[in-house]
Order: sequence, then structure tokens, then C-alpha cells
Amino acid sequence: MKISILSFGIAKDIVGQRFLDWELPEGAAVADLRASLTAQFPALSKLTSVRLAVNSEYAEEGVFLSENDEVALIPPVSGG
Amino acid sequence: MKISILSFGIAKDIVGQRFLDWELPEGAAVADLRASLTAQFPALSKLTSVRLAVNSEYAEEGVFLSENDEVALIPPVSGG
Amino acid sequence: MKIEIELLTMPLDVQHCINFVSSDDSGGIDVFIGTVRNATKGKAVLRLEFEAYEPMAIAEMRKIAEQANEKFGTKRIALHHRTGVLQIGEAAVVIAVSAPHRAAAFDACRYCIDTLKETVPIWKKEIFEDGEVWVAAHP
Amino acid sequence: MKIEIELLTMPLDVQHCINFVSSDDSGGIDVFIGTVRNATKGKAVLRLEFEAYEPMAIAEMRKIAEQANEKFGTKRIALHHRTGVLQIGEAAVVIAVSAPHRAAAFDACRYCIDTLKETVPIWKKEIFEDGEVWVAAHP
Repeated sequence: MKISILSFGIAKDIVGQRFLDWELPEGAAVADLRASLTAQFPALSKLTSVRLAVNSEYAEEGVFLSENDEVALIPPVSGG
Repeated sequence: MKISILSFGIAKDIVGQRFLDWELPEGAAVADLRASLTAQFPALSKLTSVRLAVNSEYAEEGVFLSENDEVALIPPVSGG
Repeated sequence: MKIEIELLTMPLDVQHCINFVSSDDSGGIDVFIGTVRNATKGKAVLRLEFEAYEPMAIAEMRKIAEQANEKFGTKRIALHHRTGVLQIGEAAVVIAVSAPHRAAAFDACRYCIDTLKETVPIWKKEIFEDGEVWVAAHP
Repeated sequence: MKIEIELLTMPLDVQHCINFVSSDDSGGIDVFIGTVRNATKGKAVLRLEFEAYEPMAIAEMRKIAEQANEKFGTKRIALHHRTGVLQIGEAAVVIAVSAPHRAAAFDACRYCIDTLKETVPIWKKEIFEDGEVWVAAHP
């Protein structure tokens, strides 16, 4: 299934682009997406943290993904 | 000796005027002034509190007064 | 250490206070604005009158700002209080504090208003439809 | 319950936020303004750039304001955040909260800025003479 990846801040610098389509097997969860992204972009694992948001909501590792979900890579936020 | 009394808020309503000259024996302290004021204006003792300030500084009861000191009657403050 | 203390009969200027404490090395500004409420204990208030023992009020406000800077390491404080007749919604007090980090700005601002309400010789009279009351005068 | 959330590319308007939360039944307004400092760890900052995941940032800011109202009983909150390029001294965030009593206004305002800094997807890049850094990205 296809997942739309959105990257921000330093995660965008690492991934190299804001928008990215990503293929995952049916039934994959957030943790699986994290593993495949980190395999492709090892620099992500050097960050203080990367949270994943599914359709604009922070998601735990066990949450299952669906076709066309929008997943954002959220490195440590620093607003305010 | 002569003390200048300044009254504010409800203390002014009780005393009836902003400025008042008050006679006290030499060597009188804040507590003596308080006693003679309360004798003359018993309604002062009905207030939540009355602090006395001598020459614009809060003064303890034992502080001695001098001729021409300015003493303010300070009922509970309510600024802000 | 920059402190500005004002006791004013005209409307307070919040933006002036913010500008006074702003500086290129401050990261956070906290501003407290105390406004006139339209009711006290469920009873409609028409307007307020504030009276101050002016020289002492200014001296006490300055002491508070100096203590706040000392306790919390803040550097700039503006503390303005209004006197005279105030209508509902108007600002009676404006306190602006800047600091390199926000916790100090919050703590110092709160210290200023809490202490002002305890020590600064200013008195508030609430005017109701059927009378008027000096706030907190009686137990 | 009145909440105004804005993510803006133009300069933030503090007075607008104060006006938004003002009401005749509020007695205290607390305002926090986060400004761009001229230095980080002793190193001169030239300017900042803020980037946001906009729909989520707005949703998270709204959650924070709702939580603050629920936790502290406040009724009106304006929460504005800037994005894009900011110069030294400009406001990155303005939070205004009104409440019948001041303690709630202070607590709610502080809750909003503390939580915003932990959860709202906004990123700050500091631009120095000799390079640039995404704040807090690396341990």
C-alpha cells in the first residue's frame, strides 16, 4: 500500500524532500514504517527523537496504517 | 509634639478629612499614636487592619515618632 | 536594570510597557493586565475609583520591581497603575517583565502583582447602583 | 468558550490578542510574548526561520487552548504563532488568556506555552554568521 510521507525541519534535510511516496506491505504498523524509513535514511536515528503523526495525530508504534495515510516525520519541535 | 496625619480610603471617611494635625507627648511611639487615634475614632478598630506608615515607610508599633513626622493611616490596600 | 514605575490618571498603555521591557537579549515577556470587572459577588459594579498615597505607592512599587529583579534575575520591568475613576473593562494595572528565559518572566510578573496587592498603598472603591464600598476594608 | 488560533506569516498583533480575550467579566489577563533573542549559548543569531506542519500545528494549538480552559477554568484564549523568517526582537508567539481571577490566567498562559513547546509541530532554525542549525534536533 502507498503511504504519503511528509518531512519537516531536519527530517526534511535528511530525507531531501518535503513529500515522498512510500510503499509498505498491507497490515504494516507505525513501527514497520519507522524501521523501513530508518533503513533508507540512517541519519534519522541520530536525532534526539522522531515522532510520527498519522493524518495529523501523533501515533503510537502499534497503530496500523492504511492506504493513502499521510504520515509526518516530526523531529524535536522547537516552536514558541 | 505635632504629627501630621494623612488618611486614605475608608480611614479618610472615618476621620472625616485627608489631613489632620495631632498632638502627642515627646517620646511617643507608633503604638501611642494608634491608641490615641483609636480613642478618638473608635470605628478605626472595626477595620480588617490599619497599618501606619511614618514618612512613607511602614512602621512597627515600637518606632518612636518625631516632631513633624508624616504618619499615614493605611487601611487594607486593594490596588491591582 | 531598567525599571519604569508610573501612577497615572489616564488610560494605561500596554504597548508602551511591552516596548519598555523589550530588548534584543530577552527571549520572553510576560504581561499582566488587571481590568475592572462588571460584578463583585454577583452584584453589578457601575465603576471603580482608585485612590493612592502617591509618593509611598511609587516607592513601594519600585521596591517590588527591584525585589523581583533580584529574586528572579529579570532585568526589565514596567509597572503602571491607574488612579481616579475607571469604567468597566479598563485596565487598573499593567505589569510587563522581560527575561532571557520565560520561567523568570512569569515568576517575576506574578510576584509583582501578588506583592502589589499586599503592600502598595492604593485603595479601590466599588460603586454600585445602591451605594459604594471600599474593598476589603471590613472583615 | 472563546478560542482564537492563528499561524501567521506577518508580524503578530499583541493588542489584537488582548482585545480578543478582554471581556467585562474578566478581572485579569496574562499575555506571554516569545521573542527572537540575538544570541544562543553566546553565539550571535542573525535571524530565525520557523517552519510548521500547518494543519496539525493549528489542531494541536487548539487542543492546548481547550485543555487549558478545562484545567484552569479560563474562558478566552488567543494563541498566535508566526512562521517564516523572523528578525531579532520580533515576536514568534503571543498567548493571551483572560480569567475572572488572575491565578487562573497565569497558570493557563504558562500551560499553553510550556505545552506548545513540547507538542506543536513547529520548527525553528537559527541562522548564524557561519551556518544554520535546527534547534534541539540533535542530542
